[in-house]
Amino acid sequence: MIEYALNFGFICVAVALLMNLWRLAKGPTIADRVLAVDTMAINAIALLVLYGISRATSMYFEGALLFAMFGFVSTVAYCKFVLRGDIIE
Amino acid sequence: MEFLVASSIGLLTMCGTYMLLRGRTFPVVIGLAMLSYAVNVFLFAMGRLTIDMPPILRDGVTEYTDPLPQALVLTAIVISFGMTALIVVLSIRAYLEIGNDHVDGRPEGAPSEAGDKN
Amino acid sequence: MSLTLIVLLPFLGAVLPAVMIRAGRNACATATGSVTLLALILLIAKAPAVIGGEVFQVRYDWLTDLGLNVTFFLDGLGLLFATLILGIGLLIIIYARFYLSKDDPMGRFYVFLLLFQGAMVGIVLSDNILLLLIFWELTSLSSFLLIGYWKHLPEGRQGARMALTVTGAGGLAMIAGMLILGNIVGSYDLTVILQNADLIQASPLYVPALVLILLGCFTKSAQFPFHFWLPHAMAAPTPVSAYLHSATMVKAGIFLMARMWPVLSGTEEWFYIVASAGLVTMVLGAWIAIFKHDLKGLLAYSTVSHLGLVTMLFGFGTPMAAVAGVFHIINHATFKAALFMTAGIIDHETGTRDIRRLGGLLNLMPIAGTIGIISAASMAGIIPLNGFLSKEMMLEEAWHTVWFDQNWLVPLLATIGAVFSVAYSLRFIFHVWFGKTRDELPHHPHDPPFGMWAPPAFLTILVVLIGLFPAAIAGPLVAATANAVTGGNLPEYYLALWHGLTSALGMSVIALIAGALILLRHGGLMSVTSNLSRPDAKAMFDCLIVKVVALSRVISDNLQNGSLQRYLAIMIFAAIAIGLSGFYAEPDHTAGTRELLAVSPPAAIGWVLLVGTCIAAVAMHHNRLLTLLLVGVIGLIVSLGFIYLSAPDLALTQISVEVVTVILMLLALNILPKETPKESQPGRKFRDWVISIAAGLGMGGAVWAIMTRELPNSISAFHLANSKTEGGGTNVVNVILVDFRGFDTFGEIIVLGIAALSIFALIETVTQGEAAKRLASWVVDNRRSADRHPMMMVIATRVMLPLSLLVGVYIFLRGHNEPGGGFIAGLVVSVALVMQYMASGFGWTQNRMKANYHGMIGLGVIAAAITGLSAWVAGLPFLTSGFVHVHLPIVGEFELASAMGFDLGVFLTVVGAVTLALAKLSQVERMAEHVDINPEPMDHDPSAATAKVATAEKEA
Amino acid sequence: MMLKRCLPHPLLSLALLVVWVLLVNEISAGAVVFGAILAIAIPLISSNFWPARPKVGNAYAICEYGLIVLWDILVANVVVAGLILFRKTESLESKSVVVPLDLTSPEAITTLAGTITMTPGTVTIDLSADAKSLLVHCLHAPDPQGVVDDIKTRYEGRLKEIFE
Amino acid sequence: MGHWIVVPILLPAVMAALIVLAVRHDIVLQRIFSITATVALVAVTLSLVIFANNNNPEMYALGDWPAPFGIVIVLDRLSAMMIFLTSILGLGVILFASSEWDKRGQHFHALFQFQLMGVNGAFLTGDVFNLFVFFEVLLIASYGLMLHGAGAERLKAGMQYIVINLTGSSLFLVGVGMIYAVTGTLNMADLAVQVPLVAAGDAALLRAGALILLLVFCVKAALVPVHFWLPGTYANAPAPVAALFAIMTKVGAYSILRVYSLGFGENAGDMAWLAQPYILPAAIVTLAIGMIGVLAAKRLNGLIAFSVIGSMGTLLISIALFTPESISAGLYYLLHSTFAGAALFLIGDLVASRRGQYGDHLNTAPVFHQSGLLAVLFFIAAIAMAGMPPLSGFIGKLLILDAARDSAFGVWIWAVILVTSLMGIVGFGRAGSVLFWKSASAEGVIEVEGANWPVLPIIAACGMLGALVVLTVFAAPITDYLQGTAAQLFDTTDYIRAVLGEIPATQPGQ
Amino acid sequence: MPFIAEIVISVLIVIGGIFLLVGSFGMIKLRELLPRLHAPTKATTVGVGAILIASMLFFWIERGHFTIHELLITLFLFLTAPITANLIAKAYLLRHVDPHKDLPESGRDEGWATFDPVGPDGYDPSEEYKPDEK
Ligand code: NA
Ligand code: NA
Repeated sequence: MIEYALNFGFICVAVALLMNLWRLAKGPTIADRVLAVDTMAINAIALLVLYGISRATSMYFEGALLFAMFGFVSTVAYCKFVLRGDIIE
Repeated sequence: MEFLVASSIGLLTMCGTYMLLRGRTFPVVIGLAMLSYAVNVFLFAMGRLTIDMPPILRDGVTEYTDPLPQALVLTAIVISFGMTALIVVLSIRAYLEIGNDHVDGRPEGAPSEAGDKN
Repeated sequence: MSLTLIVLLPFLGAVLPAVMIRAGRNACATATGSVTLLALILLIAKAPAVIGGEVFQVRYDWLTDLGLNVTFFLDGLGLLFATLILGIGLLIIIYARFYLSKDDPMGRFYVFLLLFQGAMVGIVLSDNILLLLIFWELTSLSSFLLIGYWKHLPEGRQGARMALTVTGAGGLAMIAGMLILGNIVGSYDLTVILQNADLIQASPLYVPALVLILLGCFTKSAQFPFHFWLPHAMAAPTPVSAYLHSATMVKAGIFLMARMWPVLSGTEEWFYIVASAGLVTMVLGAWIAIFKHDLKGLLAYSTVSHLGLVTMLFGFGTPMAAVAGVFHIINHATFKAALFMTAGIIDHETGTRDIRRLGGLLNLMPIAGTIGIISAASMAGIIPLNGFLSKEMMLEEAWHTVWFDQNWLVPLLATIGAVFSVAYSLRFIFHVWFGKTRDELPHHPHDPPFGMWAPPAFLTILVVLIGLFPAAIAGPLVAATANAVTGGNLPEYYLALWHGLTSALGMSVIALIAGALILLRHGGLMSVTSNLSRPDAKAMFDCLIVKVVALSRVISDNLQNGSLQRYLAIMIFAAIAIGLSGFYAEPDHTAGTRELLAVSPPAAIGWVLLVGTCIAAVAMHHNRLLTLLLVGVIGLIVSLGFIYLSAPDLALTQISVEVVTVILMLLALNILPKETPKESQPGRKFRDWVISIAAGLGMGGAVWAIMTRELPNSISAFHLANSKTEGGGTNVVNVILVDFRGFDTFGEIIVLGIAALSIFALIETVTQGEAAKRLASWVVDNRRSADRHPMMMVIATRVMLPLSLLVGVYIFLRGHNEPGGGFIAGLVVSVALVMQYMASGFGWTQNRMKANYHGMIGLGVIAAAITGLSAWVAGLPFLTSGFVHVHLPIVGEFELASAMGFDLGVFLTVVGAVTLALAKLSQVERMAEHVDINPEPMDHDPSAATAKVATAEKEA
Repeated sequence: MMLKRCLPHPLLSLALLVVWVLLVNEISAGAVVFGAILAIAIPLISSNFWPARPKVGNAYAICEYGLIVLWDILVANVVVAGLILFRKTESLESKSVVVPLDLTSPEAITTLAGTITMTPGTVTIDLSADAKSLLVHCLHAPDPQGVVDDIKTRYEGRLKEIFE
Repeated sequence: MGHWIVVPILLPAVMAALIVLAVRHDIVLQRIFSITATVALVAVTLSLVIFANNNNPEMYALGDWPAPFGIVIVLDRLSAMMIFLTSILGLGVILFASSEWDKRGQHFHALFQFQLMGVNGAFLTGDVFNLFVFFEVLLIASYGLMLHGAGAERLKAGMQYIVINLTGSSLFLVGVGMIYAVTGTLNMADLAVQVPLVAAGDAALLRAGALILLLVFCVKAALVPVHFWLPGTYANAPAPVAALFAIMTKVGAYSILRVYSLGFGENAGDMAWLAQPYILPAAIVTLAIGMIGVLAAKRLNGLIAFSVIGSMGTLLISIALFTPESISAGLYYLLHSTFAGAALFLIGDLVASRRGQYGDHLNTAPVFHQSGLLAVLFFIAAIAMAGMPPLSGFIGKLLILDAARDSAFGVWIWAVILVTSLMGIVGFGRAGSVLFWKSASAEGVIEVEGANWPVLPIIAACGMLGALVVLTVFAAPITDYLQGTAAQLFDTTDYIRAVLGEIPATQPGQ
Repeated sequence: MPFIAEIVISVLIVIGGIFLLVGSFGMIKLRELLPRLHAPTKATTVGVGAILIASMLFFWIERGHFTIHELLITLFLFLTAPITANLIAKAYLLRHVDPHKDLPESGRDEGWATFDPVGPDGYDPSEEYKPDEK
């Protein structure tokens, strides 16, 4: 049963990712695009955790953790760029 | 699966090459980045594809994917990161010095300086 | 030994004039003269033995495998030429002391002269044709310096270059010829080659060798059609002309023909090439000489003509003709050197060499006049001077020569040559020394100092003495020389003034009369010939060089047009082409048999995402920020792919690198234009797409072919098997990185370190020049938020710093056994630090940074190196690792591996490099944005305001 | 004094210890000892970046606040999911509201702003320059003042208790 | 030889790190460190050459892992000679730079030492992927050095240089990857064992991979049509760096020689002498293009740069013939052209820096200081580069012509070498005449600040010329060594035995 | 493994999946950035949260070892998501929102931080706002 649930989960995440891509390409504002990428990172984390369950391994946990951390940093960097141009000032 | 990977590598190579052939530094850097994705995955794929056999030794597990290409790709990623950093800074530096970001340091259509250069 | 010394002396002595010039011009000349004199004495000491038939030889091994050795030999031919070179050289040295003016750098002149002399002696004494080639080219080089000695004169420079080009080209052809010759014989030793005439002439390579060697001879000796450079070399100072262009350099070609005569002559090819070239040169040179107004020009073409004469004689291929040739070499050297020196005297005294402006000089300078007239008479072939003797012999030989089945042709042409020769010689005598004295000369001429007229006078005495007593004075030398030239087949002959009424005498008389007639009608002929358009060799040569250079520029500039896009396109095309050519060179293209993996839904979705992102990235690449975002997404998908395909380490590394790259690119993008202009022409786009698609298909095809095949037995089986037991880690990738292939990683961190140092260096210079100006006048190109350090971000990143450090430590420690390691840990920590910079600003963060990034890079490399070197203590190779399992109370058992020390080096280098690069790069931003560094972490700290109020209240 | 020098931020150290245990994913003596070492060392290393020691109130208040927020998140998630899925976008009454603040500590303000964002339906989009009011965007707020009151009573009061 | 084999790599690496760590603010200390280290490097590499001359190849297994599983570095006659050459050249360059150049930017000495490390590593390594790593080390150090001191022209040229080489690095990975994918090994000696055993169905992939790798080496070696990076890079690099780069092209040539004689040489079955049909024609064209460039040059640095291309053409012609004679001839020419190119760049810089605003433009300018001395140096270097006697260039060309005699391309090779020699003579003659003679017809004297007697640079330039003299005078012992080297390259058994122990039987091992 | 646990885990996964989907769907459906900003919070909180709890339960019950590190990801997300949303919103405000017309007054002397720096060089109301499409 978990397997079915996982497949459902995979499909949800996959469709979500495609929707994110759509938003990323469509925009219209740069803020929309950054939001789309940020959400992609969130979805990717979910994907990794789901994959970890399906493979019954915690090997991918660090991946998820780093996705969380670095997804945040790059989103912040993009926003800071839009806001101030200079991201380290 | 193999087809997906092969076509992805091909696509990345194609897009990277196209960007690499543009006339401005920024797309060239982007092109190089895309090319290095392609090449890294290419090198990785030299160990063939496997699913869920990471080369982390576990008791009772005997089948692992080929770890060597992974190690090579890691080295390649780090090196290309260093290279990218340098070329990014160079493109700023050149832009500031020359006043445009054309890869040849002159806007398209401007007369060739090849003669003077040599 | 002394033979070697004869060659070496001029080279070694070449240092002397450069040093002695400080002691004055006389000392300089004396030193130079002594060198030559010493060499001459050494030579003459051997003369009796050589004339007696002895051959001296000396050999030092140099490059035996190639057959290039330092071997010299002295036979009659060598003796004759060496004597001429050193003897006339000595006279020239004396003459030049008085000829050169105070402004001329005399030391340099003598240095060049001695170098040249050494090279010439080297040619004539070499017993190895490769060694001979070396000296041969050295004469080209040193004569280049001598001809261009007066470097302020454009004629001098051009003449020098022309001489170098023509003789250099000939020399190169000769290299080929000599190599062929040496290969036919199996030795490059002349003495060996000279004994293998049959072998050489029977070889199919004889003709190419002959032609190539003759090209060298003809160019050097100014034979038609390479005669044109010689007159232009006359821009050199007269001592140079007298030396190089009468006695020595131009005789080098003649020498070589004489030297090779025993093995190369006697064939049809030799006869038709050499004799014809000589004949044509003789007649043509003499004809042109008649109409030269420049004294040295006249003498130059006369030289061309006489060289043609000798060449023709050697070309006849008969021993008797060879004897005549040898004899004429001696005679020509004496009278022509004397004539050149006389011309120099005239130029020196009158300030002009234009025959039209000269006349009646005999009265003003009787000594020089006597010398000049006698020498010129010898040149004309007038009895009883030495020129007459050898010309008679030449005419005699010509009389017997059948050319293209015509027995009258050569005698006729030889006579015509003699006629012209008489004409210009008489012109030299009558138009210069006799006739009306001119008043409008730049200087008032009188006889020069003794030192200047003595050398030509000495030669003129020889001219007369040889003429009168040929057998006594020149006989032994001629015999010895001719014996060497003919390879011992010396015919019966005797040198004498009178041979009776021979056909040759008749031709001589005709020549004298006709020559005089021509001189009488000179004015008329002059106007006729000046209306004829003669091909101007110099103009043609210059035009050729200009055209060649222009063509080179067209080729070079069109290939090397400065366009990176073209270079890359060519390179990528080449890669595709060479890859495909290799692939299709093999016959077997069977498809692989490896079982393929099934496509899972997440994988398919990932693929769709990747395709979509790639297309979007290219389609929208004009918007740079968007491109960057899209490329970031590609990185994300690739990382996910790595995880899916069993490569967690790769995924972690990829995602960490990704974010640092993004930060870096954003820093860059703030300075760079935000848009890429649409400037590619459709044709260019089409080309690029074709190349790109080919590249994509190639890569995709290759990887498909590989992935569908089985993996061969790989060395990685060893890694899997030994990772835990020998390497002490279960993460095989990490063990490979820090242990099995730690040396790669050592190099890799150095790459990172260098990148950071280079970035630092590159930005350090931004404060100078154009870049600083641009930064100073930078205009912020879009709207800026007022909020420099948003409070929420400051607080959140402050919390994240210790957390990230903890994660960094975690990733570092587990790397040996689980995904992670020093590199990823380093990036995590760097990013945590960079986040502080981003949130709280550069000023605040930098003030709180204790670490020195430069130092960290150095320390990291050294830490890795020391870890590796510690194995030396145990006598093991660099980077040999060790590990122990430690058991501590409470903590339990854990492993300590030396590889961790190495990984620590990696970690330090990464942190140092990343933070150094990013922090330094941000310096450019601050210069551009013109904002001050904000030392506060937040723009406005609400608690600080409250605190202030509270303190104020308390104080109140 | 010694303790203060070695443990400049005890709460942070505790948090780090917990995080370490979470990271190594096992509760063992070894993990705790090593975690404790790091929990002391890291704040010392990074103490430069923690200029002031934020005041943090009692554990009970923190727990209570956490549970309330969690519950709100759960409830609001369902509500907002409903809005997204079943409401026509035109009929959503999106607007920005201003929440004046009594909090003064930056940590407290940040926590409040974060809470507002994490509970679906509201997003903190800006602060006033003097950090005395929050600009909050509501996805669907027929009663803006109700939202402001909710925030002030449910969250701000408790945060004031914790941080000040 | 034990640990000494790895010293040429470690010594500069550690020295560079120390310079960065300890003395980066003190230029004098940096010079002392840097020069001392380079002198020590010369001593070490010299003793390695002596060792290699008397012994079979020796392996050093890093990390004590048996080959082919770990990385090995191998000292044989070729690698010993190349590192010795590098250190001698390095000494000249660092002396030259230590008078003034090293102050024009940051980190010159550290980058320089790293550069030596990279080059030495590339010469010593016996592992294909490790070769990639050292390529990257030497490349990135060269980027830093090339951009040293910045300036618009240099930045433009640097951009092209770096982009092309980054593309090249990508191709390197593709090539190495394909070779690994088919043979399962990265060790060069093991490769030599595995290549003949590759299944017929995999041969096409192996060949394609090996050829792509060849192209990468050709980029480094500046072979037509992938030579375009060189003129701009060399002409615009700081002079001592350009001089140091004389060894960079040789790294490409070395790699071709090493990989395609060991892995794809005589014993490679179907793959034997894989590289030859590609590089021989390319090398001939390269020589022609280089010398056309020499004729076309309007600036001295461009002229020198194109002459370097020409010399690479000559060198690769002889390598591409792949006979023992041609390879020893080529190696002799390699030694020669390295020093000749370096000498020319150093002397060219001394000239240009004294010509003030005229710089290295080949146009008439007034007399400059020390033009007499510089004319002599230039003349000597130019005749060496043009291959005129009596210096090593001539001997090198003779050796190559002699070795090319029996080639199917012999006539072409002879013709092109001889004709291009003439072009070289004309080109250098024109340049020298303009720089040193024509100046006499212009008014005045150029005064440039600080153009006094630069002792170290002159010593360095004379040292490079001195090396040419040594090559000439001691041609016999040197060619003896080189013949031994070529023989070693042809009989690969010693090398393979040194790395793998006993040569494995025909079964694919491990 | 108890059936009930299996059901719980499956339900959690399904819930997580649905909320992830809703989050991204909202981003597609909603018309402007500010409303869109609300959607991903579902993914971050309940979406990822439910899946993480499922993972913890799965490893605990199914594999028998107690894993807690999933909490760390939740912690991280809770810490970072508000910052991200705040910055994205600010970026949007700066480029596309007129602080005078479209935003309520801050009720303080100073305006909103994105537009109004603290101190004397504050925002000049006379300066007309121009939307910037870059
Ligand atoms: Na690494
Ligand atoms: Na919310």
